[in-house]
Amino acid sequence: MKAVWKLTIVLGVLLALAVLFAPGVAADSAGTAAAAVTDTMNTVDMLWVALACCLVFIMAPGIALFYGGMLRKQSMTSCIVQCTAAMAVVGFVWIAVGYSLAFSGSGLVVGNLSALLLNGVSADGSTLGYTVPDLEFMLFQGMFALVTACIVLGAVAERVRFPAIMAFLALWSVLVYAPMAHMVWGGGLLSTAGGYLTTLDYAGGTVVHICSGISGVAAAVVLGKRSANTQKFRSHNVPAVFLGATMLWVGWIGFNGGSGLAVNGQLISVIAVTLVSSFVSTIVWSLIQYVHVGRIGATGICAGMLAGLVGITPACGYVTVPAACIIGAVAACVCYGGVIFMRQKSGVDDALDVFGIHGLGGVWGAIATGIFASQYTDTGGLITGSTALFCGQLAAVGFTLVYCFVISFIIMKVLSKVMRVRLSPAEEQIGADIVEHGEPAYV
Amino acid sequence: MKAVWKLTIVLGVLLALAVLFAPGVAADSAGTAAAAVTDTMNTVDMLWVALACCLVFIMAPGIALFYGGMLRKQSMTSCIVQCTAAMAVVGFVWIAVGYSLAFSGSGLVVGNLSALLLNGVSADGSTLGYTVPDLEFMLFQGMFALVTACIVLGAVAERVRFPAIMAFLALWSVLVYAPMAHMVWGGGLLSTAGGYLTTLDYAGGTVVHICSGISGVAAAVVLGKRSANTQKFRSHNVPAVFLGATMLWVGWIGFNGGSGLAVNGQLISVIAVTLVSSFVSTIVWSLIQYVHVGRIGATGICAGMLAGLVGITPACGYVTVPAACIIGAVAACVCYGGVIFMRQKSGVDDALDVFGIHGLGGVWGAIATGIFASQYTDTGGLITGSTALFCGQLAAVGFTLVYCFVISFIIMKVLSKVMRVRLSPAEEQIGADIVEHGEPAYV
Amino acid sequence: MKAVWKLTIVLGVLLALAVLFAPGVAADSAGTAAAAVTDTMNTVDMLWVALACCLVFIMAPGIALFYGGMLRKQSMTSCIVQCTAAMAVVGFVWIAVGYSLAFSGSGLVVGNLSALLLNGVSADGSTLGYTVPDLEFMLFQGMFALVTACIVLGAVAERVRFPAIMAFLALWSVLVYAPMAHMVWGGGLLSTAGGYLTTLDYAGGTVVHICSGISGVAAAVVLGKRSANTQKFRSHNVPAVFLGATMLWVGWIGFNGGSGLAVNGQLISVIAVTLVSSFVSTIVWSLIQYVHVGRIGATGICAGMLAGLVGITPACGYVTVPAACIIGAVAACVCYGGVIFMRQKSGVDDALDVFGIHGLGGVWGAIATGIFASQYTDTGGLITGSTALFCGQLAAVGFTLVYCFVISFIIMKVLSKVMRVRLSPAEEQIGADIVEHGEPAYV
Amino acid sequence: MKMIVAMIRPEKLQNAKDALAEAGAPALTITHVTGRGAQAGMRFTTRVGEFCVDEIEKIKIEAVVPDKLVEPCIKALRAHVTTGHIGDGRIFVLPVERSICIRTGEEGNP
Amino acid sequence: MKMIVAMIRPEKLQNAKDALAEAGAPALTITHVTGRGAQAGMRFTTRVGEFCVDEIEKIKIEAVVPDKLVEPCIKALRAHVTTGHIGDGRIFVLPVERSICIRTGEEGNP
Amino acid sequence: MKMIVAMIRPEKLQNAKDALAEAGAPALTITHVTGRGAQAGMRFTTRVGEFCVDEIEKIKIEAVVPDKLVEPCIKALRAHVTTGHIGDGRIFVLPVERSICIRTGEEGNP
Ligand SMILES: Nc1ncnc2c1ncn2[C@@H]1O[C@H](COP(=O)(O)OP(=O)(O)O)[C@@H](O)[C@H]1O
Ligand SMILES: Nc1ncnc2c1ncn2[C@@H]1O[C@H](COP(=O)(O)OP(=O)(O)O)[C@@H](O)[C@H]1O
Ligand SMILES: Nc1ncnc2c1ncn2[C@@H]1O[C@H](COP(=O)(O)OP(=O)(O)O)[C@@H](O)[C@H]1O
Repeated sequence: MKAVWKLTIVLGVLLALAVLFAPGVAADSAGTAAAAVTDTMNTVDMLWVALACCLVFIMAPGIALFYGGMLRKQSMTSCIVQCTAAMAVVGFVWIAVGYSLAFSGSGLVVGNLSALLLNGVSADGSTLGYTVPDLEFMLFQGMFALVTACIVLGAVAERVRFPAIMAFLALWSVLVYAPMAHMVWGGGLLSTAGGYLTTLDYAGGTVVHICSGISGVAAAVVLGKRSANTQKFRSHNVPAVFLGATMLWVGWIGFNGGSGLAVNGQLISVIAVTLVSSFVSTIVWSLIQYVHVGRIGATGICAGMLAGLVGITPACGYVTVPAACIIGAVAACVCYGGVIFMRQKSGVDDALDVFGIHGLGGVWGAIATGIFASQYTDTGGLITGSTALFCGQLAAVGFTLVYCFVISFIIMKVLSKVMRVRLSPAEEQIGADIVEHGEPAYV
Repeated sequence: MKAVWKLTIVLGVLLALAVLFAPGVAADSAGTAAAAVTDTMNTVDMLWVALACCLVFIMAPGIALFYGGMLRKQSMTSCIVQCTAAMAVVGFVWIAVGYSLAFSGSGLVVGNLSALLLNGVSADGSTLGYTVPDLEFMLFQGMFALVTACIVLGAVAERVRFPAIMAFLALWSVLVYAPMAHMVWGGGLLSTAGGYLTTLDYAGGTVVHICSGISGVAAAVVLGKRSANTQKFRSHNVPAVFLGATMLWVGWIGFNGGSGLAVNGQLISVIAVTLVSSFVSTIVWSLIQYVHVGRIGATGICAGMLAGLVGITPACGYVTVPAACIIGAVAACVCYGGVIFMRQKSGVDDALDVFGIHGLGGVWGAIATGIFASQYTDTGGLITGSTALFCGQLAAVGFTLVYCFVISFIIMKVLSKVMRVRLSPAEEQIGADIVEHGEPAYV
Repeated sequence: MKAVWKLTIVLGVLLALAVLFAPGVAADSAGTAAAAVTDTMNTVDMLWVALACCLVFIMAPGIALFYGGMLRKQSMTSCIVQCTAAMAVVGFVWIAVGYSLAFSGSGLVVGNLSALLLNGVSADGSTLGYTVPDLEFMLFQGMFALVTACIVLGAVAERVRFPAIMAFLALWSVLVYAPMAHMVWGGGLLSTAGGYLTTLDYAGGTVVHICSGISGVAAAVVLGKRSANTQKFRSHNVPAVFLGATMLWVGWIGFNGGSGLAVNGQLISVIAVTLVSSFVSTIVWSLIQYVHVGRIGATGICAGMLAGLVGITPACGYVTVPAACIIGAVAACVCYGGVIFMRQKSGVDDALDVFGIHGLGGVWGAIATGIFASQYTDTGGLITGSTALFCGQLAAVGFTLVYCFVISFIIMKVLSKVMRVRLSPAEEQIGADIVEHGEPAYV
Repeated sequence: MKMIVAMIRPEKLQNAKDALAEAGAPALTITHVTGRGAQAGMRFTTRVGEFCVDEIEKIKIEAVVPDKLVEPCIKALRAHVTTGHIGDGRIFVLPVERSICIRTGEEGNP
Repeated sequence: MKMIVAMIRPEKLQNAKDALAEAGAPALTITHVTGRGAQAGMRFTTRVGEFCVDEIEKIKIEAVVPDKLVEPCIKALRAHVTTGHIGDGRIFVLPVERSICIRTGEEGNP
Repeated sequence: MKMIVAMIRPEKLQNAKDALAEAGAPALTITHVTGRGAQAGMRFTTRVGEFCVDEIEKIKIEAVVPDKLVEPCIKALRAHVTTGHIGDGRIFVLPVERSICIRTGEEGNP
């Protein structure tokens, strides 16, 4: 009976909410029986972006499996629930507020609130000058927000409390991610369009990778380390790690490829350099690992593959295949070194090497764009003899590192004042699966 | 030697079969070297529907993992074999008979047999007025048949015998699914085109979800409950549950999106409302679960996500984003209550909450369509001030519940007279993996 | 400190490499800001082939899970690392050399080296007369190289040493795969275009399946058998097997469908016959297994499904739905018999039935093409009353079996002289996961 | 001091734990095992003949208890995990010579 | 009554089960364990030096048998699970004081 | 001859193995178990009240050693696996009557 009452109450609240929404409920295009797209829309591009959404979408559960498999088996359910909830929460916040902040208006740091709850975001035409409708652009960008949020989870795994990380991500997606997206892609401070810097970020080197890496570190710093015992465990489920990694791999084709929002020669080039970079970085990482520890493990080789993908992300639209080989090779070196540094020297317990791979890989990728950009762009990198882009990239990297770290740190710090943000040692030992979610991942 | 003989016999039978088929073998378009599509075909739409087939296709194995992971580990292989075999059997029956019954001719309840074994179903043109060829439409609809059949498996899991459920599904796909598809989408009794009712079912709220949910219940009623001990176990493999759920999630984009058979603004709107509804229902389900039991588990949050997807299915083509928020939120409440009711009060052992989620979610979705439909359609719901649709939806729901329950019940009842349809308690205890398939899922 | 030095050295080498590449780095189309595709390109076809690349791409990790799950749990990591590394190595070799050998120039057996490292392979136009750019064609073909290499791994699993199989695959992809691709699809000896034989191989019956099957056997012959104890174990992870199989299943839609490089009626027909064949072969395999051993297991039913996919591969572009039923049914018989023969009579330890399924299934498929080809082609099979194709197919099969076996045998034999190619019995007992990769797959 | 080793049905684990706690012996160790009893397995038939499943999943409980608790524990266990069907399991009692608490080094008290 | 505890190679499990059944002791419990013997593990070399694998998968069989069956069981086991290579495992015999059938409460008969 | 049965924290397994090897008893068998101690589990609170986790993952080590090594082994174990917190586990010593090497048939030496 009690449960029934509670449900009724919740239902009541929801119906109240419904009333609030009511004006918009039937507003968009009531009564139009036929779906006509305006002339500037291109159905091929629309189809591609829709499918790229699907590809990017599977990266989020990919991250859950990739991360979860590397943790103790007592943290698998926790990783899964965190990712699923992050998708829902960040996805909803993006639709409610984030998109508007990022892509409406032309502020330096954020846009405005004119597209709250997708108000006026059309499924049939584009106000942004693309060949896909605004609503689709919103979806594609929303997928990026999801994935970036899920990446952050890796840094704080096995110790952050579930309500705390959800609150963190909800705030972070408004205060960190949306501004970053606005600044880089929405015509803000870090975009060439903004007029302050000459920069290029094809598919999110700064917005996604540096941002998630450094935000994760900031949160991890506030939370503190896991107990030494917890840190000692090895990956409990390598097939899950591998499956997650391959979901990321194939998803990345949509991630990088979709960023052009069009089907053309550049798209083919993007896919080619993305794959080349990951192949080369897989090989180079394997060689380094073989030289260093004498063997090549599964989590290692997956990390190597990811390093190449992260590294090529900002550059993928603008570089040639040979340049992609170099970018991938160096990304493997940088990230391998980065992971070792973070684990042994940094003093931060970045549980799943988020900064080592995404942070540093993203930094290298941004720099590499400044070096190797040479096609499908007006502003070439160092190899075309121009330095403007290179400097712009350095500035953007620096700004991103500082901005995301500071804001994320503040958010987590504030949260830690108002709620318990981490598990107690006893809870950590038993594992979040049981303590927080009451559901062990395996029997 | 014996095996070889048997193989020879089987081979012989097959060759005999081959002779039977021979007339059609080379008939279709022998000798046409070039593949020309007629003018009304649209290659973009064709590509989209082909890819939507892929997306829907992965939902079937997704169901196997989602369901299997929630059972005892002694039933995992069984769940996998049942799903794979169901795909093959229902797929073949659809091609052989089902499609013809559903989409040829204009009977009230079923069509005719003119397209047996795809006779005359062209890969190059459409007789149904779509921009994709009939053969492709057949494939897309076939995927729906597969998925619906796999959903049914969840209600009878861990006790039905393998040959029995295969026989059931083969008959069911002819006697229940094909008529439902005909009545709703093939111009029959439940379609506006049929002229009897004003209804809308964009992507299968009645045909897929209510139908599978209530058919599962009917079969479960005939079979009886699992032993109390078997019911007591918890999910043996949460990562598999999660992976299956995400395969459903992303597949649903093709499921809902593909139902328009075209790339246009409505497609984008469909994808957007589908995702929004699932985000909201995930959040609402989580909140309810948190209020109710104090924690949010992985299977719970996945069920919440599914509830939103089921709820939006029939409405997705016709509602706005704010309406989708409401539909998702209510779907979470309805399904949460439904699952608890089915488990605690109904007296039916619906092993994997098929009726709680798909049945009730589908009912709510159909009603919600009658309330919120407002765009891309001529017949709006209550909020547009018209009641015809709302009444039509109620009638369609009622008819579907009765029709599918009665026929499914009869099929299973008849089967239970001619063969042993369920495992004995001893077999159930050991588990179908060993008893029926001789292959435990894990070492 | 030591590690840091090593890294520096590796970095140095890489930078040296970078200089070598430098000329090409910015060469392709520096400074072109807009991405224009030439007139003959078709963006719909481009999009389809790009997505077909994704679909084929996931087949490679699918193979890792499918194979790994059937091995002892001590070999899971090994299977995963081998597949991932094979993807990277073969992918890179394909880009560096293989594509050029296969598709540049018009030699009988191989092409030339004019497209080394994709030199001159354009993202914006086609020199081969397709409606997709050369770079995309290269990618799609590269995916086939990856998948074929991964299939080979199954024959030598659980005993080959990791460095040995990597060296083998690198050489094999140049000496066996690239020539095969050239001979069949690049205008060489085995293609109708070459003028010597009348043959058809729509999606790789000879190039992919016969080639991988017989190459695997050759390598397995050189390596020798696993210990009797290792052979005795059963599949350790059926869900992984199933998941891998379904990744193959859905991937195969891109594999067969993409081979037409275009969206048209033939594509729809290809998808339909591919699915039909797999449905029928699943059913027939199940029936045979039920008659033979009394039960239908999960690995069995997955193998049955694969048999139908392999069988239809070369024929899929040219046959009708009824013909596909026959092809699938016979494929199940052939492969079931083949697997039993290979295990019990052949004396070769083909660990994961690579020859039984892919080799013999591919042979049957090639013959079936010679029998049933009847549409979308000028050269019909036996049923159209012409024998030229049938004879050509037989000749192509014979040549492929001999060529691939001999060259693969030689490669492995030579490797076995210069390095230790297989694990010692003690290493085999402990399992490659620990001995070679230092990372057990599960805790 | 004795070690009570009980092989029980997996679904009765919670009952067993509660029973032992009530009997005054909360401390125990649980292992997932498979086993067969004196009947040497269960028989089933399939299309091609009879087959025997001789490894059934069980839970093994090990609880070291003072001598005086042995009888109550056995009673409590039997009372709570019996279904009356074959496969309910067995209880063995083994002698234990010493019992040491790792943390404190304290000995004797199991 | 004694408990025979045998650590054997996983691939010899079926042999061991058959051997014990023939020797008149079908009832047993099986656990998946890992272990190392007196050699303290197996050594392998890799590029960067030697390493030792000191946890090898084994099967532990526990069978409680009447005293008079101990010797036949050991004989039967040894006859069927020996490969002659290091790692074949060991058999331990522990005293058992009581054996109770949960279902019937009957005591004594193991 | 005695069987030392130690239930320890999973993360201390390597320490325990090293400790036993040093103490002269390298041979051992490892099982993944769950268990609860005398406190009958750990308590946590959640929104709707308190709950108790009464199955905590542990490692069970079984090592059969000659009588004279029992004390050194216990000492060595305690020295290397203690964290000082509740949950460190317990060590039991059981009598073993015979020990047979399967390969050689040699008896006595554990
Ligand atoms: N003598 C024994 N030695 C070891 N384990 C035993 C013995 N007898 C029974 N068991 C264990 O107890 C479980 C249940 O035994 P029991 O109830 O006799 O089974 P069943 O009903 O199949 O005869 C067995 O699966 C086995 O694990
Ligand atoms: N003294 C012992 N105490 C506990 N377990 C033992 C003992 N000796 C051997 N074992 C178990 O028996 C298994 C095989 O032992 P053995 O044949 O001596 O191995 P190895 O050949 O590696 O020395 C070990 O893996 C271990 O599980
Ligand atoms: N009397 C006992 N019988 C069997 N197992 C025991 C006993 N006492 C402790 N154990 C095992 O030792 C583990 C640790 O015990 P202990 O350190 O006392 O745990 P806790 O700190 O929770 O009381 C338990 O999880 C259990 O597996």
